[in-house]
Amino acid sequence: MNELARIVEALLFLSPDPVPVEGLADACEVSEGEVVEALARLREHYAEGFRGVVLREVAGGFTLATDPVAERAARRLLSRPRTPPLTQAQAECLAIVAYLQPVSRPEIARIRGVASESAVGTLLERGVIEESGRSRFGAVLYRTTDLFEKLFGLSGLDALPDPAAFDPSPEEEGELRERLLRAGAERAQD
Amino acid sequence: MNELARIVEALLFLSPDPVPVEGLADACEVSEGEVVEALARLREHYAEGFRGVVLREVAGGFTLATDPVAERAARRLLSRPRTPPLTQAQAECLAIVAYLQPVSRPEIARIRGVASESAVGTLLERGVIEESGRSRFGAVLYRTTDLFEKLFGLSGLDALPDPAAFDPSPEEEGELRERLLRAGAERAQD
Amino acid sequence: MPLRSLDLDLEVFHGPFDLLLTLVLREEIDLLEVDLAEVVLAYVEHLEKAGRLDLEATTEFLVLIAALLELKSRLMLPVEDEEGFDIEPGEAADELLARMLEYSRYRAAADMLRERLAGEHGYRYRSAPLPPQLRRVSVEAAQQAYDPEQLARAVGDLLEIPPPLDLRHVRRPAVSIEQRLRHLRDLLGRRAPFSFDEAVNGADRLTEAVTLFALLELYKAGEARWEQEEPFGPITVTPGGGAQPERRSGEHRSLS
Repeated sequence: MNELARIVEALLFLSPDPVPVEGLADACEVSEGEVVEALARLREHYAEGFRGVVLREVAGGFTLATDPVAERAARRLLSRPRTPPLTQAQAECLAIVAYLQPVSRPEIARIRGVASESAVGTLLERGVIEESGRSRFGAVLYRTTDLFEKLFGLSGLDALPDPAAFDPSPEEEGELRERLLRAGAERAQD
Repeated sequence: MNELARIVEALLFLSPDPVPVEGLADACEVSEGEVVEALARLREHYAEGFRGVVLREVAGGFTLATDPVAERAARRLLSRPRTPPLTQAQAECLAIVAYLQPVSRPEIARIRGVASESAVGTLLERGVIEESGRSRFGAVLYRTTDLFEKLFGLSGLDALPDPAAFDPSPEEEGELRERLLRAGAERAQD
Repeated sequence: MPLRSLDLDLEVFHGPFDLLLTLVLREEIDLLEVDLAEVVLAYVEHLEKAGRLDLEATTEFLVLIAALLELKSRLMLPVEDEEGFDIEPGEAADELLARMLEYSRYRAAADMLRERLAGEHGYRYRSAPLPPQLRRVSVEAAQQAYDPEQLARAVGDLLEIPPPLDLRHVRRPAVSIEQRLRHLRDLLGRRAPFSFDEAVNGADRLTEAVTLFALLELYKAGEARWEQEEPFGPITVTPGGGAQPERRSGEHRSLS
């Protein structure tokens, strides 16, 4: 490991947040190209599956994190509880915010078909979404935070998969439509 | 590196304080002898002079720390003052402190016509103003700091620009402090 | 008032409002059988009990109830096309389908996020305080980031004394409630029944509005009754049974 790689390693170790390449280049007084090269060397050292600590690219920067191999022992040592998984309602609200941000709560409710204040409140409390101004009708708008990207291991919002991939197949859609039309026709006969 | 060494590495990475061998053995659910062996393996990896992070035995425990090689870059990355644009409230509070120092918070509030806790708090936190004793009435007094002069590119307080160029009613009589207080009292009446 | 605490007790559905549209979208409840007016009444009652208006929750309710109303009104239109309706038979189904598809997209995205979070679970980030020597902001590393003129300008703003408010354009209203109350009582005493048009007889809109307000006051006090056969039709005013002339002098003080 050359000196620059050592310095970059130390910076990632110290910094509480992921550091973007520009930030590292600035701090080390070298070019971004040199930082990218140093990161490549570091990546060799921190190849997943060999070490207890891994190099990750999340929330628009680089950071070190522990490998899941240590999860059980880490919980015993730090006696910090697991972060609870998301409920279905929370996950739906988060998905809508992630894809449509900035988005208001009434809009979330419109899509989900249920009022969503409790789920949105929990997401705010857990710091994965935050307020982001107001719509022209005065409703608070929400967006995701860096913590969201960090917790979900996303290098950035553009790392989210295309939502069209989640749409039902044309066959499924046709079937659903068929069912709805049948239901409508039955009603008309009553 | 075997799995136990990986886990020990992860634990030392996460823990903000040195961890004694017993603590590590407990968390990993292995004997202390096994932990000592794992630490020996880790020490090979973290031999001083080769990495940005080193393994240290301090205060009855083991810990990871950065190598001094990164000191300068770390200072540049992490000790850098935060300088987001000032809000109007912050600019007003800072201007009052800069031109009238030392000045108390109640006086700042009287001049601005609104309570100014949050803005003054932010300025304190960013290190551009600091406490400077107490007034005769016991209120904390504030003055600007060296960092303030540096961030505003001022060679000293006497290099502050003359507010006369922005004075809306230059014909008014009185000292700056007196006039600011008078204007504040007028505003407060609305 | 949180929407989730709105409990409904309808003929076809008992439970929180939250659940209603979900069940409708999942076709577990027939929207045609849901009395939406009941839902609105329950909400208004709830608002009244709460005593304050949570704008966000109310907007949410309006959005949801509007969606339900729209869906229901479409479902209620006859499927066999009659003249005057240019809505295709399948349109209600299309509307519902579009909503269900949009929702299913985000439900699938939600599953993806949950899986992703579960997969990330073992990764932990370090959150240790900085070593003491790095905690202090270093003055040497600081570079100019602000324009000192900003401070002088802020002082200039603070020296500004606001001009006194110009109130000349605010006139005292030429029509007072007292005046219109007197006028109506006079008519009630002399010419009842009379029509509202007679009472305002060619006066301007402000006078009309204040007269209507005065009439409401008289109605509330039981001094007058009024009838309107059809929307926008003539309003006939008759004396009410509960006139209490002895209270006249003081009862409307709060309006002056």
